[in-house]
Amino acid sequence: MNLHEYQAKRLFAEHGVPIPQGDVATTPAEAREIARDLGGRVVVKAQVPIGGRGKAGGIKLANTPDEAEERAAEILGMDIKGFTVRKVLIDQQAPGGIDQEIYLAVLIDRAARKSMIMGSAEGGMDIEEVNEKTPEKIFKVHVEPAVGVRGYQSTYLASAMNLPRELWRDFHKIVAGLYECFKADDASLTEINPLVITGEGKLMALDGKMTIDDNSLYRHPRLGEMRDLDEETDAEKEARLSGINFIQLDGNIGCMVNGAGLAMATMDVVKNYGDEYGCGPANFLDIGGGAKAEQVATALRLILSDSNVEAVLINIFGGITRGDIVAEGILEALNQIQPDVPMVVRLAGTNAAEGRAILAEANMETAVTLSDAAQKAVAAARGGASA
Amino acid sequence: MNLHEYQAKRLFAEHGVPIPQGDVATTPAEAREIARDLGGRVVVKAQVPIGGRGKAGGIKLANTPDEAEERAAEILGMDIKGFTVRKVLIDQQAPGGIDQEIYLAVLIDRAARKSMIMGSAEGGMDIEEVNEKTPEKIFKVHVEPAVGVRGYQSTYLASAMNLPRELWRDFHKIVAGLYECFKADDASLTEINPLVITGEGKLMALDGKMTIDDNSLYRHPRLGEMRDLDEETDAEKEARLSGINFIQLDGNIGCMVNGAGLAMATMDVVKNYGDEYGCGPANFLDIGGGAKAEQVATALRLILSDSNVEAVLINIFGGITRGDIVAEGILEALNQIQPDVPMVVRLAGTNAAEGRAILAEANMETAVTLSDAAQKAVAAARGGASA
Amino acid sequence: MSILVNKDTRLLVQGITGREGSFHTTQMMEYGTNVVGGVTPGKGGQWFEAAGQRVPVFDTVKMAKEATDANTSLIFVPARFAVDAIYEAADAGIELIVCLTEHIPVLDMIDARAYLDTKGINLIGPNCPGLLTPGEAKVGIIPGSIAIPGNVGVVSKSGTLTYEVIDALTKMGIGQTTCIGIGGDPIAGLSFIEILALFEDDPDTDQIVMIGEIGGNAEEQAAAYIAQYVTKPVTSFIAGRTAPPGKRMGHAGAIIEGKAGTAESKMAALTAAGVTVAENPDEIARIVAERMN
Amino acid sequence: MSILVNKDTRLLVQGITGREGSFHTTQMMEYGTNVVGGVTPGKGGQWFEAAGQRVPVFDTVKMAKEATDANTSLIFVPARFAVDAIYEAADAGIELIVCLTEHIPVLDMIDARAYLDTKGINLIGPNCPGLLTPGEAKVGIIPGSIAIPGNVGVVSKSGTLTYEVIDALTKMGIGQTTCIGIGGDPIAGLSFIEILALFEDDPDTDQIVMIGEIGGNAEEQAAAYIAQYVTKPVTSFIAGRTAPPGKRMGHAGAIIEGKAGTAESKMAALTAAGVTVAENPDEIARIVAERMN
Repeated sequence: MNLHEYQAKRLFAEHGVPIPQGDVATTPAEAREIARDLGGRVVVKAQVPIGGRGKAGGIKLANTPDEAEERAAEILGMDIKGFTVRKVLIDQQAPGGIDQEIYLAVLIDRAARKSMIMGSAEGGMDIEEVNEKTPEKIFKVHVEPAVGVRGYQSTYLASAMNLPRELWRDFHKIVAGLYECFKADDASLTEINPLVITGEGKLMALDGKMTIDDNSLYRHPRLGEMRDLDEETDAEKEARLSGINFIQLDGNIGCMVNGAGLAMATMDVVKNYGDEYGCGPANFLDIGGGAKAEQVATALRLILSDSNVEAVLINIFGGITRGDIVAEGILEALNQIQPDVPMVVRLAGTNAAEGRAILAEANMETAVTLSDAAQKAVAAARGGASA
Repeated sequence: MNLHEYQAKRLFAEHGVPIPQGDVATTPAEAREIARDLGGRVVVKAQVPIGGRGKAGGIKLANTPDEAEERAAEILGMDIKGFTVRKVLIDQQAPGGIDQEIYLAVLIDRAARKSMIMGSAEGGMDIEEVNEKTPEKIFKVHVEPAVGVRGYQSTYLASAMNLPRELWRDFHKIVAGLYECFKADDASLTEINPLVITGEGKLMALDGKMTIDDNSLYRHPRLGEMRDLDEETDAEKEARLSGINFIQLDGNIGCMVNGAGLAMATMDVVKNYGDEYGCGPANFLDIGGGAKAEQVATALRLILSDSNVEAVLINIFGGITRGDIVAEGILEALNQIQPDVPMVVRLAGTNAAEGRAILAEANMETAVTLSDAAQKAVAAARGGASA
Repeated sequence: MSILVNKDTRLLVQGITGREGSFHTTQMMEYGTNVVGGVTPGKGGQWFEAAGQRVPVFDTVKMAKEATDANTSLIFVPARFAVDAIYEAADAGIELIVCLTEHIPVLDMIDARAYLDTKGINLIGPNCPGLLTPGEAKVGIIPGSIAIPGNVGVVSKSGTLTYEVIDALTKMGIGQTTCIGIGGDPIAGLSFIEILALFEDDPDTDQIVMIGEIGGNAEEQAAAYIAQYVTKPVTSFIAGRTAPPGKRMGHAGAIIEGKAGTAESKMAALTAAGVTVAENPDEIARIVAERMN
Repeated sequence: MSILVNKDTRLLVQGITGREGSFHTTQMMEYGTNVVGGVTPGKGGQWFEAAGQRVPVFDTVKMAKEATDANTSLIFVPARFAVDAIYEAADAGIELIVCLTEHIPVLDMIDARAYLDTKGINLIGPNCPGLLTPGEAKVGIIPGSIAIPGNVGVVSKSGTLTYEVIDALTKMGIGQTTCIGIGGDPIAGLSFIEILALFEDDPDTDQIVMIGEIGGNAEEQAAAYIAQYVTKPVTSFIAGRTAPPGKRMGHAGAIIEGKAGTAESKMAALTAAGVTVAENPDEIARIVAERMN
């Protein structure tokens, strides 16, 4: 789960990371009021959980409350990479201006199996670009699980990044705070870009990004409440609530599969056979184990809520659950939903033949291999398109 | 630093350990008032940092506020193993009486180099006695530093101690809380004896004992403030404040030594040669490095504040600091203090001969070996006793 | 022969009395796995009965280990208790821990894996289907009916996709030494490399099938390892070529982050290491079969 | 020959610019110890000058290690920063860490020692005088002037009591291979047993002197080890026979708790293991000398 900038920064601040004074507005009038209360010059920032807001025109300066209102009016309602801006953050500008921009983040290094702190004096820009062009300007330290962040690690980063020595102590507090926040809130990323040295010679986190591990939300109820429901489609929400893994894509063949790996493989095979005809997977969908009628019905509704879908491929491997039971569940669900696009069902595994027989008897199109199923689904979609 | 029972229990309670309602009184009238506010029957408990209070008559039951006042009057001012009772804890008696007494503690297992949780269903009595007679009734689990206390560890203890299953969850909270308290406050011991099952079927910590690691007090200012200054002699306090390690013993030969190991060895040798004449060390005293005039003077004052002292043995190994410098410091200090008991100085190490020459010139009795010094000190003490 | 689990496996099931735990323990006992006991805190002293046998239930793994001398433990407990269960098995001296539980927070797994490493204990999973040595031991939920003994080692991050491959091999008469799902979480126990090393050393394994997916760089690391140390032929498939960056495909680890973790990178690395990479998963059995001749 | 420190020691001093650190670094350099650099955060780029040489100061041990290839680090920093300094040296790949700092909280040392053990790094101390291999390297504060090269290994929990014994040996013309103060804290680095094993293996060490004190059971463990593994003669003294129970005699570890940790128990165990236990410390040199003949 990605937090908004203002949420991330507030969490950082709980662990002693200095952030600009500011507040969130949902209307231009509110923006004006906040700017007036803050006094001085502000920056108006679109709150969408995606990078590249600046380039998209989602971040603008304002010298007066009037200007803040105008800029907020411009930004609110904008579409940035598919996200509608519903909130803007009004922050005080860095006091005395910005002398230097630094990059600082805590993330998980899967290869090392540790958390990692990453710093660069080349802040403010896309860190992946820095990493590609001048990797020697990025410094990394790993956090030993049994040890935590230690003073010498931030000293190393500060020394390597050549930060002014008089700021090392404050920098250590920010590094320790950012890691504490990462750890306390089960983040997979806490990032400050830029961490600036203000004209007054202080460190301040001007931007913030934070990703929370969904699996940890049971122990962080208040973080769960930070989820921005506006950023979720109705289908995604329904999927989340019914425990189905569902991700909308832009193809025309709906896929319903049990198991994430098999779901990805099914998408790949659909694309393999469909690409030359402009066909591809419309979604990733893992219905989990069992494939009971109710789950299948919910999954079908999710898939069909996308009007681009021209055919549906159901691919179920019967393991512990027998194929004939699965087939009956599918028929029951189809009976409920009555879909108006062609369906191809591929059953494999335990009692697959029996299952396919049940489906064939109900006039369903079935397949034995995954390749066969994908080819049939592509044909059905093309038939549907030309129909 | 040993805490009082009431201090220990309050700290336990901060970590979710259930304790009886109660408060501390320094006068019988206060005791009456507390008992009245608590209602019902109470127990009046002497607050001295030493075991065996019950046998010494320092713990008494009271059924009414009047009785509480009487019992408090009896206990306040008592001497228990050298400690004058200045405070009593007035606790509610366990609701419904006591069904079972359990022992539970967290301590440091030096041999395993880990913290250890120890539990026994034989609570209420001296655990060392249980350990000697029926060691199989004590159950132990070690806490892995990188892991902390886990549910399965308290499950093991509860199962091994045969606690009622309906209390396992509460027992786990108490185990976890007691360890948390141990860790958070840098204790070397947190002990509940007894942890009782009340007549109402609840777990409750009736007594509490806690020892804090003195070396950690810099990061626990509030614990440092809990030190009971009444429990310290003036000499011990002066020693603590001047960074001298000083422990009063009951012999007649004062010892001033640089280094804790050498100080113990000096005491041992004094006893070796003096025992047959009724002479022994009057104290442990490590003046630390250097032996500068001011430290020596303070140490001498501490030693001479004990009227039993009939001779003083100064034993200094000159290592980095040269023996002649040490000798001059000693003479300067003696000049300030003008002690009226005989003194023997033994210097060894770098420039020891030069140092001894300086002292001999000032008519001090000197010695070359530690055995020689101890024998001279014993002779001096005996001479002093017969003078 | 086989790797990790076999006739000598003395299996303990943590969470044996739960719904999933009891169902799958029954399946394992029916398969012939040597289940020696189970653990459910507060249910010590009960018995678990299945397949005409009964095994004791204990309050803790320590007690179970002392009574049964179990060497392997299978964890079937909910996510919020699963990490404790891993530590418990480790502290009790279990040698191989298999954790099926999904949705364990990743920072918990970082700590747990680091701890297990200091003790030299092997973990499979979490969020995995477990292991199956056909005809000897089923430790997990891989359906016993789809596998037969043979000479192909199968290792995979996936569940049902693996079953597909096993099923296809079996249908062509090709049996398996051991089939292992290592799980698709970002931080897990034994990785491809460690399993590849075991298969390489297993005299009965002649070929290896390795099924990867997007996310992380375990497949690239495996490719480097194969190039240097693995002499047996390896056939592979990487799921997720059509997955867009930044979207998590079910498994917590299956996500393309920036330029890292793409299927292309993994396929290229494997191909360069001499691995045959199938375009579709149903090609795998055919490739393996061709190699048999 | 010698153990742990010698001519190949490449020493780093953490806290080199502090009062104690600079004084003793000067002493070590004058003694001829190969000091290759120092660390003080915020003073990287400066130089430390003594004994007609100068060595660089770095901000971190990592940087110092990279520049100087130090293999040993001596810690001279205040108690509240000392544990960080130990972790820093360990993480930078230092092989032997010597920590002189006293008053480190014991729970910090439990964590630190457990961590060092997982990395296989040796620690001496804390709260110790360090090591001295006469004529080769002085790593700590044991006065160089009182020792001469020879064939007796000395290990002790104490500081000045050890100097006494070394001084007495030297005065009788008996030299030392290496003298080591392991410190008197409850939880420390290398213990008697590990040092005894090193002396046993050192071909130039012919006799061992071991000075213990009340508290803990390290001396009893050492006795058991000696009985089984040490063939060289050991002479011992245990300080604290007159110490009353429950009172800490200076060292954080020197305390008799209940019935554990008494001098009697330690002396009995050592005697039973064939160790000659001296009544007074000034007997030790005489006993060792007699054995020379």
